[in-house]
Order: sequence, then structure tokens, then C-alpha cells
Amino acid sequence: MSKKHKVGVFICHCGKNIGGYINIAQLVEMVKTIPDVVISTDQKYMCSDQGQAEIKKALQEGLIDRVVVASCSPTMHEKTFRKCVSEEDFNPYLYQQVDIRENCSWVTKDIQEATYKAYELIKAGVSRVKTLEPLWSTEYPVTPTTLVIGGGIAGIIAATDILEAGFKVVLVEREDQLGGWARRIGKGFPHLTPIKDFLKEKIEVLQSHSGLKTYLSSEVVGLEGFPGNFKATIKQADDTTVEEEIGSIIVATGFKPFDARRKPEFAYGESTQVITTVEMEELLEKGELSTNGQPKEVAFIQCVGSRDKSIGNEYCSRTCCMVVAKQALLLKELIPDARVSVFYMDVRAFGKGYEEFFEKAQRSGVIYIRGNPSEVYKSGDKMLIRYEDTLLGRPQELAADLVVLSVGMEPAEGAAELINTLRATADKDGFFLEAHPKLGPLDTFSDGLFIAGCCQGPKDLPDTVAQAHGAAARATVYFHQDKVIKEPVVATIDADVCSGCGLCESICSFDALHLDEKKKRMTVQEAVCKGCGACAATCPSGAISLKHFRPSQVLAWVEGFLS
Amino acid sequence: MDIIVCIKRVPEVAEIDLQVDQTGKSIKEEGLVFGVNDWDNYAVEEAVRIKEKHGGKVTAITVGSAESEEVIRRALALGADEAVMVTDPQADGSDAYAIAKVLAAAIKEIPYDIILTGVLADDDGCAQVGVTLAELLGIPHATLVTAIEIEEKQVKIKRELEGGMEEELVVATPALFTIQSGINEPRYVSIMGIRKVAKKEVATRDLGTLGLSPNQVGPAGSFTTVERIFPPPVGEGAQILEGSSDEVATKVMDVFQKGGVI
Amino acid sequence: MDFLEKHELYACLQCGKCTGGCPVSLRAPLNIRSLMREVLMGGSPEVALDCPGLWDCTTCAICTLRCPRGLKPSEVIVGLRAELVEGGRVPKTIIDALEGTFKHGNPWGRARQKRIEWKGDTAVKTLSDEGEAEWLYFIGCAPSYDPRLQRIPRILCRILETAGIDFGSLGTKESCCGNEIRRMGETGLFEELREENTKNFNASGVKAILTTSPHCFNTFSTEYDLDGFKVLHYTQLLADLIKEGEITFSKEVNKKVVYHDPCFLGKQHEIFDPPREILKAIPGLELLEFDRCRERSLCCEGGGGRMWAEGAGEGERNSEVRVKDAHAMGAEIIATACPFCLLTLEDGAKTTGLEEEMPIREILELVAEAMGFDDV
Amino acid sequence: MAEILVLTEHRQGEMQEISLEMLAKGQQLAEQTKKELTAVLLGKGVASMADEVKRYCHHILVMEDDLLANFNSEPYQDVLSFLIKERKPSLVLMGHTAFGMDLAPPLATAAGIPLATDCYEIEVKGDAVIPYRQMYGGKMCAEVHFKEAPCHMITVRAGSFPAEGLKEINGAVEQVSFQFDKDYAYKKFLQYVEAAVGDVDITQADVLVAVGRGIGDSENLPMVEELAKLLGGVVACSRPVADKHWLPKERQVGTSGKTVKPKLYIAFGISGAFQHLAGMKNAATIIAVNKDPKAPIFSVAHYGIVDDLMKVVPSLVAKVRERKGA
Repeated sequence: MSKKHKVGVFICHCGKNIGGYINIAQLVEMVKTIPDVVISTDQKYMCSDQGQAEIKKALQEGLIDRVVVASCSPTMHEKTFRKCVSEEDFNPYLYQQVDIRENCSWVTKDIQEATYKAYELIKAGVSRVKTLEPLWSTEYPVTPTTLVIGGGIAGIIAATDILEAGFKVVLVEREDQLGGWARRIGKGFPHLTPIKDFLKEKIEVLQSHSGLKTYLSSEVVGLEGFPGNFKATIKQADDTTVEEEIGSIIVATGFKPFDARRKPEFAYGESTQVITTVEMEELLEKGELSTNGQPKEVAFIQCVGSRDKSIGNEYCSRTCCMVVAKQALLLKELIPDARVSVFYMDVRAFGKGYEEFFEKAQRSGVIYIRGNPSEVYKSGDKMLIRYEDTLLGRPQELAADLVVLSVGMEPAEGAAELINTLRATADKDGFFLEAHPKLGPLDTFSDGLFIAGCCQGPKDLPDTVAQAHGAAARATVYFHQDKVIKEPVVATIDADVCSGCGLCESICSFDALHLDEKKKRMTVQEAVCKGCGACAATCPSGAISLKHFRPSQVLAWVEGFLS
Repeated sequence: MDIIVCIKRVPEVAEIDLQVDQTGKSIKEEGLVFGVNDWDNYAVEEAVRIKEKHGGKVTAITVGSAESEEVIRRALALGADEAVMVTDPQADGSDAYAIAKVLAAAIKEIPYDIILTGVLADDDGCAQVGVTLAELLGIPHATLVTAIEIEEKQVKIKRELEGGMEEELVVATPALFTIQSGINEPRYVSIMGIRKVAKKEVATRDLGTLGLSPNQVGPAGSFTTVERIFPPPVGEGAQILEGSSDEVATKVMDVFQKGGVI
Repeated sequence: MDFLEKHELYACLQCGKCTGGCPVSLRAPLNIRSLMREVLMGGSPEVALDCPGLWDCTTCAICTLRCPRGLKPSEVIVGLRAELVEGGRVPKTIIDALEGTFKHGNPWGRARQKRIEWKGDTAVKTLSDEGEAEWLYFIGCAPSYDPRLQRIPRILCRILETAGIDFGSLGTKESCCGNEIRRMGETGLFEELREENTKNFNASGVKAILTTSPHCFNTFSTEYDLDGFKVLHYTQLLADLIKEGEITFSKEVNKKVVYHDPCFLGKQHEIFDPPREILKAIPGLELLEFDRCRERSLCCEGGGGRMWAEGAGEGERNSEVRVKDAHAMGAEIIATACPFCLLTLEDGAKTTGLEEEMPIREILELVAEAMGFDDV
Repeated sequence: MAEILVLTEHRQGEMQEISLEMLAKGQQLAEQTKKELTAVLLGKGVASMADEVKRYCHHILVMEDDLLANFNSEPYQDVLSFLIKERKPSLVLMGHTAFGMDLAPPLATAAGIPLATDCYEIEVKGDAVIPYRQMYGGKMCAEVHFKEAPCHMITVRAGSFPAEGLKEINGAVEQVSFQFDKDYAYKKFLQYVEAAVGDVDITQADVLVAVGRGIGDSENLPMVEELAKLLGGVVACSRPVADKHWLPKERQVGTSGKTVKPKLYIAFGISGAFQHLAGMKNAATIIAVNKDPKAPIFSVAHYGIVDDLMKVVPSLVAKVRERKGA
């Protein structure tokens, strides 16, 4: 603290968000009394051009050498203000954001208390900002190849897009051919067009590109590196592994159908008269049904394994309503005198043309019964379904020749392991978690890793295809820039203090720390380091510190509160 | 319609092999379960039903040991509004007549239109206290009451006679009725219900506060005393009737005859 | 918290899975889904209290186990019954059961001093009187008093003795476990029983409890707070003893036996295999399975206070269906592992006229036969 | 010479059995104590009854009045108080009946007479009259001692003393001269009500003929009904029979049905499920008929027949008919 700093504090009203609950005028005056604060001022919206201009002006005039903005949370606008000060050739890491919105105005109606707390937070921010040091980002070159994991419809579409953009693709498929679940679908809804034709065409287009390298019967078993410069390990059918250098990754591993045995009340696996929609699709496709006008009484049961807390799947699988409508309709066309019933809780016909298709199925003679059946058991040569027609309010029984369980979607086999390998995050149901449900549906919390199709959650073909196109675009954004920029907030090791014990290596989730065999000291691979600070907290000798969050900087923050 | 209902705490003996205690005059009470006398339970229910229909207040009253509080609390939980408990060791050994005197003294300070008691108590089975009380209070009474209909200034009742007969009477109030079991279906008194009345006040009285002298109650104030008790002779298990159909039938006829059936 | 919130009625999907699976909904005026709807729309449980089907529920808990929203419809019934109990508006037979339990510690109102009547000349030490043991064997009310069932604990005692298990019982101190009492809606009484039994368990110095009845087992393991106690249904211990070779059989039981899963053992606790393992271990015995077995087992209608309430249902009883199904598949014996199932199925055998052809046996009775215990 | 006073009881022109039972016991006590037996007969239009009663006592005191037409304890009490004051009996006997229960306690109280109710036996020991009564629902018997007094009163349990041994004494009829000074408007008799016919309440019946699953088929019910009718009883059942709807639920005995306490309970083909036993074990006399000698019903029954009910019922029907001379 040898040098005396000149701190500028800019307080934001955020309209009424902050201004309505904090006495800003009073706060401005209070802040002026904090040592080294040379500017304390307020603006209706600091993030507005006018607000940013005021900061820039103060920097231009050389009035300040440290900037504090007291406004919303850093997640919201830290980047905005860092960019703002950089434009004045001011190091963005000499900037401190203080959150007085989420922390103060939004959580109390007591203006006095909120104003006082805001003052305390600003005081701490000012104390810290004075200890900050300038930091500079690093740039790395990019390998313009995308690893696409999964050769189903999502993988095929995404890979094709990337290839067509002029980049390369490494496509890894677990099965011995491309196509995934789309291969097993006969006709698609709502137009009853054969999916196979469409799929065949897409695969042909994909394979016509020279930049494609395909690994069939293979799995991704390892990943290291950092965005733009990953190295993936691929295990092939013969158990040999190869490594591929890649710049980004798209996961398109799809789903697996729910195992109906987990709903024992439906007797699946105990009777051949109980099948799933997956098996029904095959039967319809093979044309083996109704060689003798059988079955006469078919009952579809919706939501098997979906919307069901009792087996832990709370979510809707989104496609089953339409799959059943399609299968019921086709069945009715195949065996016109069959009685086809569909047990449902709600019919979710949300897509374009879906409601119309549902109506078409109804008009074809399919009986929709609102009720979630509870039991299926054998009675003579029929299967007896116990249910309540909730619209009639009547518990009843229905004897069927064939019961079709409309099974939902679950995360694909091995999804958990892959999530682990790729250092991605699983959602509560085991699907890949997107970075933001609305604003980052194709991104993950791992930079350079994107998701498409049912690996993120159940969806139908149109949604899957749309996501695949989107993921392809997201995955190639770096490639257009030829470089990746790495934030400088990373761990740093004081080699004089480090004993090379390796504790930090074991704690690091990103594999960024390694032992320098020669020096017997740990080193940080800065490009990989995410700046989480876990190593710094773990290091027994205090050799590791996190830039921008050095102990002195954090202590100053705390002291600011306590002073 | 203010109602006083008299209740008694008695042991449940239905399944128990009762033992005579060392005095030879009473039973061993150890291990016995006590509760409200069944007939009294019907009486409390009837009182509460009358109150629910016609308004007024129900006061439950009991004479007995401190443990009698459980039956008085139960009456409160069932719907009685007030409770009076007369406890005095000097009243021990009272016969039905002496108990009626205690009740009469206690009731003098409580306003009422009708008094209900059970027909009899499970323990002594005298069927005497209620009617004696009516006489002491100088009010009309009816026993074995199976239906009560409240009318202006009078009550229309049915009482049970032998042989499936009943008679209908009208009795002017104030009056006392002894209630026959089956007159109603007493409601269930839940543990929660009892907990809710745990803090309700129960007025306590002793001979002094009632203005009774010790020689008016207890053995001294009683007309009868139990000199000794003893279990009735019993046989175990069924006596198997054997022989030809006709012989067996004849033996059954003897049983019928002994039972007064034919 | 009001009734609607407590029972999460706002979250009901009205899908009907509860009513569809209800073992009595086809023959009784009980529709739990619509009942929940009534209460939700009426804003209070009062609107449902006159439903004639309230005493038909067997609390088999299919509705709760299968509810896709994780609600507990069977607890809604218990809640509604609790309202009736608090208002005193319960059937006479239920009143008798509740008062009997309050006064004598068992729903039949039998004398406490006769609770050890089942013993006959079986020697069982009474814990806390005659020292400690490894296991506390909780007999249960029905096996203690019902002459048809009194054999069951006698057999188990003999088996435990043979296997060298150190056990004792609470003797006349044992009181009703309260499982059925709670389900009849008498929450206060249940709490008192729980307190009393827990006190006796603690005083016994035992850390493991064995039950005859799945109903006792259920409440001890899920509704008591028996931290540090191991609670087992006898089938669990017996299956282990057979596996470990502690129990061996000397006679063959050459019968086709079909096993009936009790709700409080099977569905509610997923104890499906131990009873079957015991039966399979009996020499000569051929184990058959109902189509409706395990998770789909048909409730016998003996639970949830139904032993003391007739309910308003009409038509064929489930126990009759069960007996007929067993007969049709060629079974010679129906075996079960629950005192209530045993009694209701025996009733079913009587009313279907199949009493002679279709004897109902506790698993323990078959074990006793195979072990050569002819005199128990 | 002091006398023993017996209040005879009658209803709707019919002498009640209890009156004869009391007279029989009264004769015995009179002999033992060397006293005279005096009957009291109050009512309206009772002359013919007086003629019958006088055969068994030394004196019969008769009073006829409209106020005495139907039993009303208030005018009865006043007449009896008067008679007791006049005649100073040493012992007054009444029935422990609906009649006596209403009358005896207030009468005794008003007259200061020690009273023992519901007695099944009366002994004479020296000068003392010692009544015996039951307590705790019949589980204990009690010997009761009276406080010394010129007069004692006892109500007698019906059926305790056989009326058969009555001796002819042929006493004299004396008219009671008593003047009512009030109209007893505060307690008025309205009417007798007979239990509705067809309205079967098994809890009220004195005789229950109960059938269980052993009946086999509902077709066999009529013969059981016939027997019940002959015995003046009604048919009850165990749970399986009600479950079959062969008989309505109201007829079911047991913990889930009704608890009954008849004088006679005959169980046909009922093995004795515990819950059933709980509902009927307190019947005064229980006869069980079952094929299975080990049936639990035999543990509560007083008499047992190990046989097929299909054989037993017809032979009983025949025998009852024979006895009844029908």
C-alpha cells in the first residue's frame, strides 16, 4: 500500500431496481468519505452509453486509476464494464464490480438497512480494488476440427454442416453403422413420410465430404487439452485406441428407451402380449402384424417411464404422444375392425401439424381414454387392464389382445461415463446439462463442448435437427477466429515454496496441474486452468495462488468490510 | 335445557378372572383397567345430543377416587361443558343410598332441567343410585329409558319393559332418567379430544364443602354393606352331548327347558 | 398447514392411477382420485367425510406407491379418517377396536393378562424380567389372541430355539404396534402406543426386533423412531438361517404351494424373495406363482382397519378371487406370511366352498411340518 | 305379628311370572321366620288375578283405581308407603324388573327402609335376612348385610326362584282403603309399544339360532329359520354367511358385526373364528353344533354336539314340535 490510489465509484440506480430501495443520494455522500475515493457519483443506468461515457471521461482526464461500479451482479455486467475501461487502454483487471442489487435492494424493503449494506459492500470493493494488479489475456491457435460423438441424426446433420463450412470432422459412432434410432423408425409424424429415405440421403451427403473421418464401433474414452486444442482418445472395436487433435466437440449421443421392466405393474417381460412402442414400430415396419386379422383389441398405455416420480423420471418425453397417435392410426388402417385404445393423462401435441395429426388419429376410430392404468395382468387369453376412466369417474377393466407400452426416453447407455470423460455436467435426470435453459441451450459449462439432440433431453426429429444445425454453428465459432482467447485469471505457483507434493493435481477437475519431473515442482497449464481456485485452497504450503484472487486481494476485501 | 349427567369409574372385568382381596369384601384391583361405566357413557352421549339439539349446558358429575378424573375428562371431551368431582376418602364404603346422598348434596348448587344417569353400574349392578337421587331431590324419574324427546316443560320418553315391550310416558321437568344402553350410539372420544380438554377446569368437592357429615356417608351412612364376596361356581368348556340323534335332541330339549326357552 | 397442503392435493394430476390400481375400487364406493378432487375443490376435508367408501380402504398403498406425482393418496384416506375420529364419527366396530386398544392394548379388547395365552407350554423369556437377549420377538395382537393364529408364534419360537437364536418377548407388556390404529385415523392413540412400545424396547436392552406380522414390521421400520434398532420380519431372518444352514428340514412337503404376497411385506417393503426362498428350501415343495404376484399382488383386504370395519363394498371379495385363482392353477396350498392375510384368505376359502381343497397356511406352518414339529 | 309383603306384578291383565316366583320364595321365608305372607295387588280390573294370588298367601291386599291402571311408580309408591306404615312388614319383596327398578329405590328411600336390589338368593340366619346378589356382571357373588331396621326391602332377580313349589294357602282378600290426594299429572302413562314385527334386532333377541359357513348353501336356511321360530328366536350368522349375502349384515355376530347377549345361543356350523366368539361369548347358554370336535366354538359353548348340522337341525325341529304338541 505504498502508492496512494485514486478510486472512482460509480453507483447505478438500475432504474428503480436499486434506486427505489436504496437512498442513492445518501449513499453517494457516504462513499465520498471512504479513503482514496476521489469520485463518487451516480447514474440512472451505468450500463447505458451515458453511464459508460462518464467512466471513460474520468479515465481520460486521469482523475482515477481504479474503477468500482456498484450495480448488478458481475454475471450480468462485469464483462460490459471491463470492455468499457479497456476501450480507454485501461487494464480491465483493475476494475471491481460491487453487487448492490441482488445483495441489497432486491432482498429488503428497509431502505436504511439496504443503503447501509450497499455502503459496506462498496467500502469492501474499494479496499480490494486498490490491491488489484493488471493482468493480460493469452491467445492460442485453433485446430479447426470438430469431434462429433454419435452418428445418429443429430450427429449426421451437425457433421455435415461443419464439413460444408469447410472444416474437418471426426465422427465417432458406437454402433457399426450410422443412423441411430432414426434407422428404427418407419414413418414419421405428422406427414407419415418414410424416415429411412430421408436418413439414407443425409448419410450419403455426409459421406461425400472429404474432411470426414469416421470411427464406427468406437467410443470416446478420454479428453484433454483446452478449447481449440483438445486431444481426444478414441477406443475402437478392437480395443485399440487412437488420439485425435480437435478444436471443439459436439455430443450427439441420443437416448435409450425406458426399460418397461421397471414398471412391473404392466407385466412387460412376463407376457408376450405386452410390448413397447419400440417393438410396435418394428412390427409395423416389418408388416408382420395382422396376417390373420389379429390383434383385435389393442391398448396403448402412455407415459410409461415418463412423468413418473415413482421411478424417478419426472419429465415428459415429448415424443410419445405423437408416436402412439401414429402407431394407433397405422394399426387402425392395417386392421380396420380392431379396437384401438390409447390410455393417456394429457395429449401433448405441441409441434407444427401435431394437433391436426392427433385429431386425424381420433377420427380414424382410435379411442382415447383419459386414465393412467395401474395394472395389467393375465386373464384367460387376454391381458386385463385395470384403470379408471377419469372423465367418467369410473374404475374399469379392459381386456386386450395386445398392450403397447409407450416408453419414454432416458439418457443413453454410458451417458454418465461420457459426461465424466468430457468434464461436462449432468442434469438431475442424467442428461447433458446445457449452459442455460433459454440462452445457452447448445452450450455446456465446458468451453468448446456443445450438445445436440436427445443427449440433452427428449425431443422429436425436427427439434433434434434444429439443434444439430445450431450446435454445428456454435462449434465452429472459434474456427472462424483462428484463435482462442484465454482469460488471465489462472493459478500461479511460487516455485520457491512448492514441494511438488501433487495434492493440487489430484484436486484439479480440469487436469491443469502437472509435476515438472525435472524440477520436482508443480506447473500450471494456463490454457487449461479455469481459475476455480481449488488448488490454491488445497495447497498445504500456500505455494499456489490464483491471479486476481491472491490472498492479499481477498484479505483486503474482507478488511474493507471490517474497517 | 341444562342437564346434569352422573357418571362412575368402574373396572372392565369382561375377560378377567377376578380375585377376591384379603378383606374378602372386594376384588383385587391390581392390573385391572378402569373406564367409564358403559351405561353412563350412553347417558353422557344422550345429554350431549340433547344439548346439541336444544341448547343449554351439560355438567358431568362423579363421586369417586382421584383417578375418577379420567372419566370426567372423557365426558368433557365427549361434549360436557362443566365437570364436578366429589372426592373424599370418608365416602369410601358407601352403598348406593349413601352415594345418592352425596350426589344430591353436590347437585343442590347446580341448576338443571334434567338429570341423566346410567341404568346401573357395571361393578355393583344395583340400578339404585339414580332413582334414589330423584327421590332425595323430590323430582319425578323414569328408569330404563330408551328414547327421550324434549317438549315444552316436559319430556316424552320410552322405557324398556320385559318381553320386547316398551311404554311411553310424559314426565314434567325437572326430572331424572336412568339411561338404558343402546339408546344411542355413543361417539368415539379420541386421544386428541381428551388432550384438548386436559386444561379444562374440573370443580372438586369434598364432604366438607358439600355440608355432609362423615356419618351420613360411608358404612355409617349406608343401609347395606357387602359382607363378603366370592366367585360363582363355574364349569370349563362345553359339555358334549352324545348319543343317537334322538337322544341328543332330547338332551338339547332339557337345556332349552332349563333356559326357559320352551 | 392445512389439509390440502399437507396432503399436496394441489399437485394431483388427476390421472386416475390411484383409483385404477385400488384393490377395492371396482366393488366399493371408494374412488380416491375423485375424493382428492372433492377435497381440493371443497377446500376442506369436511366435504369428503360422508363418503361411504372411506372404511373400504385397506391402506395397501398401491395408490401411493404408484402415484406419478409422488403423492400419498392412502394417507389422504388416513387423514380423512382422522377427521372422523376426532369428531367421534366412526363405526361402532371401529370404536370398539380403538377403545379396546386404548384400554387393553389390543384392538379386540382382550385382557392384557391373556396376551401370553398363545404360549401354551412354550418357554419364552420375558425381557427386562428375565434378563437380556439378542432379539426381541414382537408377537403382535392377532397371533397373541386368535386361537387360529396362536400356533404361529409357538412355531417361530421353536424354530428360533432350534437355530440357537437368543430371543425373548415383552410378555404382557407388549401392546398393539399401532399400525392399524394409525390407519384407522387414531393418530393420538398411535402416538401413545409408539411411545409405550418404544419405552419397552429401550428398557429391554435389545437392539434387534423380530415381528410375526408385516403390519408390525411396517410401523416399527417406517413410523417409529427406532434409531439404532434393527427391525426384521421373520421371513428375512428365517431365509438367512436357512442359507446359513442353521435350519434343516427332515420331512418332505409334497405339495404345490402358491405364495400370496402380503401388501405390507411385498409392495410396501419389497420383501419378495425371502418368503419364496424359505418355501423353495422346503423339500418336496413345488412353488407356484400367481399371475398377480410381487408388486402386482392382490390385496387380501385385511389391512387398514378392515379387520374391524366391514366397509360398504359388495361383490366378490379379493380373498375369494385369490382362492379361486389358486385353485384354477392347480395349487394345493396357499401360503402367506401375514396373520391378516391368513384369516381373510381362510374366509375366502370358506365362502367359495374350497375350504377342503385349498388350505391356507402361514409359511411357518409349512416350515414346522418340514422340520418335523408335529406337536406345536 | 309382622309379615312379609310381596308386591305382585302384572301387565295388561296378565300376572307376571316373577310374582309367582316371589310368592314361592315368600312362602319359604314366611315359614322360616314364622311370619305371614301378604301379597299386594294394585291395579284396575284385577279381581280375577286376586282370586289366583290369594291361593298362595295369607292375605292379599287389593286396591283398584284408574291411577293404578298402568304401572306408574308415583301412585304405587304412595299406596305402598301407606301400607308399610300401616302394616309394618318385616320384609318387602319386589321384582327386579322394569317395574321394581322404578319403584323400589324411591319407596325405600322415602320410607327409610334398607334396600338390596337384584338378589338371586335370600337366606335367613337367626333373625337376620341375608340377601345375595351378583356383582361385576356376574363374575362375583356378594353376601349383603342390612343395617338393622324394622323393615327391609329386597328386589328379586327374575328366574331365581322356581314358582313350581307354590303351596296353596288360600288367604283372604282385603281391600285397601287409601285416598289419593293428587293426580300425578307430572308423570303420565301414554301407551304400550310393541317392538315392530319383522324389524329384527338380534341384539334384543333372547334366543339366537346362528348359522355359519357349515350351512353349505342358502337353500338350507329355511330349516334353521323354522327352528328359530319354534324357539321364539331369530336367526343370526357368522361373517362368511353375511358376506355371501345369504343373510343381511344386521344379522352378523362378531367384532365386525353385532355383539349379542341372548339367553340362548345355538351355533350351527360355526367353527368359532375369534372375531365371532368375541361377539357372542357372553350369551347365558351356548350350544354349539359342529363337525369338527376341535372347533374353537366348543371352548366357549356350554353344550356341544359334534355332528353335521344337517342331521341335527331336523331332529331338533321334530323334537321341539313334539314337545310343543304341535
